[in-house]
Amino acid sequence: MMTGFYIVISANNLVKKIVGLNVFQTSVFMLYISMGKVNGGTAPILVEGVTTYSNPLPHVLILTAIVVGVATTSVGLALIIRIKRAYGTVEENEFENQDDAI
Amino acid sequence: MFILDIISSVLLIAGVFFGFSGALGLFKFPDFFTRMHAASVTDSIATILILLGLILQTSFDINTAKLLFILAFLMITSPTASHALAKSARHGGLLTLPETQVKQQERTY
Amino acid sequence: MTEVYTAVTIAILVVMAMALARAISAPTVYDRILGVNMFGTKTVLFIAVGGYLMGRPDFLDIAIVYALINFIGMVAVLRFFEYTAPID
Amino acid sequence: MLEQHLATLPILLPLIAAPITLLLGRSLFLWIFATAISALACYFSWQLLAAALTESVLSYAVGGWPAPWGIELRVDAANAFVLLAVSALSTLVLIYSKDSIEKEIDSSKHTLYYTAHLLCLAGLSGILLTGDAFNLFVFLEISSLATYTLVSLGSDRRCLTAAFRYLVMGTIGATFILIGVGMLYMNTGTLNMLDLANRIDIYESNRTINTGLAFIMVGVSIKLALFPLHMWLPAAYTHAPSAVTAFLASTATKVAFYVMIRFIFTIFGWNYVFEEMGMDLILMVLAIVAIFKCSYMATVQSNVKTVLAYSSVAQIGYMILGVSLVSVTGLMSGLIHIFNHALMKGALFMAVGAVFYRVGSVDINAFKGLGKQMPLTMAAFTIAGLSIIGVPLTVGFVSKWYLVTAALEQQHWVVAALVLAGSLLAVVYIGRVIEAAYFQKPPASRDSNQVKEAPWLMLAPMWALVLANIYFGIDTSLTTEAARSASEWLFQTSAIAAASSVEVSQ
Amino acid sequence: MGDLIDLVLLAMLAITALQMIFLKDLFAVVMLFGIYSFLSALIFINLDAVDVAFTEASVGAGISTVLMLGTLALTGRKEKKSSHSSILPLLVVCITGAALIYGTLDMPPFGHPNNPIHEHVAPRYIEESPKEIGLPNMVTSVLASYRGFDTLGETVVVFAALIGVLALLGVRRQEENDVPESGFKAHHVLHVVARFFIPLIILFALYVQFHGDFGPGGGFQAGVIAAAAFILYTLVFGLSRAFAVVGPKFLQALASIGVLLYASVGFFSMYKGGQFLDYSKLATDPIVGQHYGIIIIELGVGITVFAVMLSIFYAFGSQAERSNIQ
Repeated sequence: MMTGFYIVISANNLVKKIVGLNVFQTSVFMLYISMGKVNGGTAPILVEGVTTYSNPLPHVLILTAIVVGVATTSVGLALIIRIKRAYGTVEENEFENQDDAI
Repeated sequence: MFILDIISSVLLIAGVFFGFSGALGLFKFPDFFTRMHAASVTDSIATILILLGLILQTSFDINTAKLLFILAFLMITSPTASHALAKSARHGGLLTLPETQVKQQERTY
Repeated sequence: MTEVYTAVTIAILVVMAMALARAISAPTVYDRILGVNMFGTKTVLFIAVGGYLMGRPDFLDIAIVYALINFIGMVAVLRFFEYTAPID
Repeated sequence: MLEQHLATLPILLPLIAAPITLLLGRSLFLWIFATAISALACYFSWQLLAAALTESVLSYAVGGWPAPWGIELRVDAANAFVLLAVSALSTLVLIYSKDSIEKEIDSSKHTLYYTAHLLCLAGLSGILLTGDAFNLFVFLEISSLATYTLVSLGSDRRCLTAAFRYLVMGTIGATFILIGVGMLYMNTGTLNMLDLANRIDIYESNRTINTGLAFIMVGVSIKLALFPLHMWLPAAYTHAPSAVTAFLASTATKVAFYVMIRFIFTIFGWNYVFEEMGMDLILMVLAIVAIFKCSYMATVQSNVKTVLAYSSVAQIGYMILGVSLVSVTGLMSGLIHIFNHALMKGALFMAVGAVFYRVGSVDINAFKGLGKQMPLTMAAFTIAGLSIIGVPLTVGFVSKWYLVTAALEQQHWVVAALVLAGSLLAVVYIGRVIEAAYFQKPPASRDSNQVKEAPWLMLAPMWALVLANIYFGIDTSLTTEAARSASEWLFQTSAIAAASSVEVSQ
Repeated sequence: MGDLIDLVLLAMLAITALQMIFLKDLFAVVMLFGIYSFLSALIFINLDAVDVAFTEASVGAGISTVLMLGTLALTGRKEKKSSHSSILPLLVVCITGAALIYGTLDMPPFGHPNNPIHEHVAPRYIEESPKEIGLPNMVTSVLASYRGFDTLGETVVVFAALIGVLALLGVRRQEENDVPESGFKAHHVLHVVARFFIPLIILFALYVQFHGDFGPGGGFQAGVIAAAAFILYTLVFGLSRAFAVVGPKFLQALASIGVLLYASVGFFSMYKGGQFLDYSKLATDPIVGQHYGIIIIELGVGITVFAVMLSIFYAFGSQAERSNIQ
């Protein structure tokens, strides 16, 4: 999980930042899913003869969160394309040199 | 049922063997095209064997259909992908080992 | 039968690990793609066998999705090379 | 029938209107439609506030499922009060934006502007009203995505990098909130806020819950632009289109502030957060540093929008300071300041937008001599500026008054003195602009015929806000009453939750 | 056994993620991200979250990777050497990591059936939802009915993403289409295969859409898979031919309609005297009503997700083609 976070903060390249953001989020999803697991349980789809199911609620939450994540990713990538066209670079320190007024 | 079990076990294990040898080939072969050959051929055979082995375990319901669908899908897409990849690699200027050697010899002359 | 499934699952896992290793440390870009592709197909098989191992074979849908996504990813990668020079 | 569903309407109206605006596509009609929807939402939130003040709590179970299983909307005095401010500001900004975006946004993107604005409004209302911790995350993301879009619509290319930075920071913040909520959920098994509050108290000093609290606090602080995490805000506010800045500055951070209050008071309980975790001290120090550092930053900027953006960060410091005093008066001053700051910052940014509309620049040099050329706009700017400083008879004075009173109640003499000192810095940065506008000659290069008063559609909402500034500065009964009942209610529920948990644990 | 597989997968995951930090070739990073996504989906399956795995595989590994590749095609593949120091980020990460580890100290034991999470709210979903809603897939029941408001919000998030991408990139106008550009012209094999498979994929998407009540799947997954079919078409045959099949304006309308369809179910139940999104009021028998409601809102979700994903891809694709022409 921390790897993704590290990539987000430290990466100079914007695309890599977005990748890192995704990695970070995916690991949070894993945190959620792991707490929904019940030992000896099975996927929460009703089958005859099975009484122990894993908790469906985290699954629902993460389903939502994944879709939210991809929405953010697509907007971020679209921003990167525009930045590339406006500045000619996607390296963070390069465009800071161009516009020091930020 | 017992015989079916044995047959499918044999198929599964054979499939895994091929898959493993393919992965080994990925490391051992000298140039890209031979590596690719190793990977794609064994990939196909491993897929066929393993999925057949699983099909034998089903009781011919929707799962059989799904497995068959996966089989058909992989059988067609995997070689297609390999073909396209090889073509692209060729266009990209990658050479086979003999060709590379020839080129090196030319350069040394 | 469970033992066979277990053995096969583990073996596929090993193959996956090898493909992953290839994808991580590849000599050329194409090798990397090859590794990724192989990883994808092996994952499909892994899910199929794993579904039987866990006794819930009705999850083959996911395997289909994997196969599909793998193929589309492959085509997208190749299409990508039309825009950028693939050789380092 | 409408009364029954009152709680959903402020969220649902803009939510439904957004796709419809995308389908419509004609600009003038769109503007009327979007404004009407926003005005309706404002009307309903007024009704909600009235209902909340009489009945204290309204609960609405979405989908007909009772609370811990389904999602619940909870309306109380506090969130209805903030909601009213948000939707009123949104309406005024929409009226204002007709002319403003004409100048600053490419005409092919007007539809998208209105859609994104409505989505943002829907998201903010959702954050305010929801009673479910995860639902809050979803609405947070709706409003954030719409905000990134709005910021990136600016005409300067720097708006892109600003939006990108905002996106990265915002997503990290949201993910932190997600981690925190996950940790709470893990230990309690519920996501409903009230239910969470009841069940958290059972575990007195659980390390996972403490960490969850920390993650949520950091995440919210990013969204809130609390001092060390404010870096995205000045850039985003400076380069966004003026109408967008006016809307965001007066609503987005306020809503984040409300979220923080909600987590502190409703979920964790103030005695837990402040007494056991010592959060009040951290917040107080950060708030004071924020006030001084950012007020100072504001005095050295040359871009007036940046000046106001830094001033916003400083004002957030005042709000946090109010909360960190841990008293009804302190919390009340924070809540009043949400409302008041929305009024004054909205007016200020609108005035700056009007200047941009006529002059084409918001550099401080461009303001020279505008006192004569755009008298109404600059008068509005001046009054709102005085309000920021905290001159009596304006709303700024009211919130500062309560803040100082709260500080004195707690014997925090130093804090009270620092608040007053912070106001002096505000005098400097607002004074610079006013001085340029009234006491300096316009630059010779500017064609004085072109620069005339802003169009009335821009002036009207601006002056509405300015008059509200004065009105609520003189007649403080409405705001103080709402804020007082809201803050008393928040303290009470905290106490009730604590008491009920004692019963449960026995 | 399950734990062993989990551990191996987790180890592979960690290696992949670590490798991503050090690689400078962004193309490789994106490829590894695809693998990372696949691996995490595998872990999700192992933890019984089949629906989540479904979504992660199609969204994370599919759509995200394709979009990232599209971005890379425009921005270049190499990451330059960074000049600023990496000590501060490392410090922040260490603090956060330490906080997380500290937080895990009091975490309830993994997989224990008596954890609070399994005792408070969830049992009702597991025990009652088959009776109250009548669907075997509890995830779908919870998603669509108990927490239907979340799902509405999520659909709107997707819609907001569309607004964002359109505002940033726009879609190329039709009249610029004069430059002939049609994907892999030379790849006949790909053409044939794609033509053969695309109908099958759409069929599969429909199956996922309507089978989501009983097995893994539902509106999101179906929407993404259908979008994937068209993305494949676009990749193989080129953008202009794809525009002829499904135009971008039509897609935008479709995205709006999906959201409206979802919301209209909610309003209809209000009209029938229930709360917002109370499907029980849709028919005389509450269970039948729930069923109707879930089918319709899943359809709305599917339509929106399909339209948005494809529109976003179009927007990226037309950018790529424009830069290619120049």
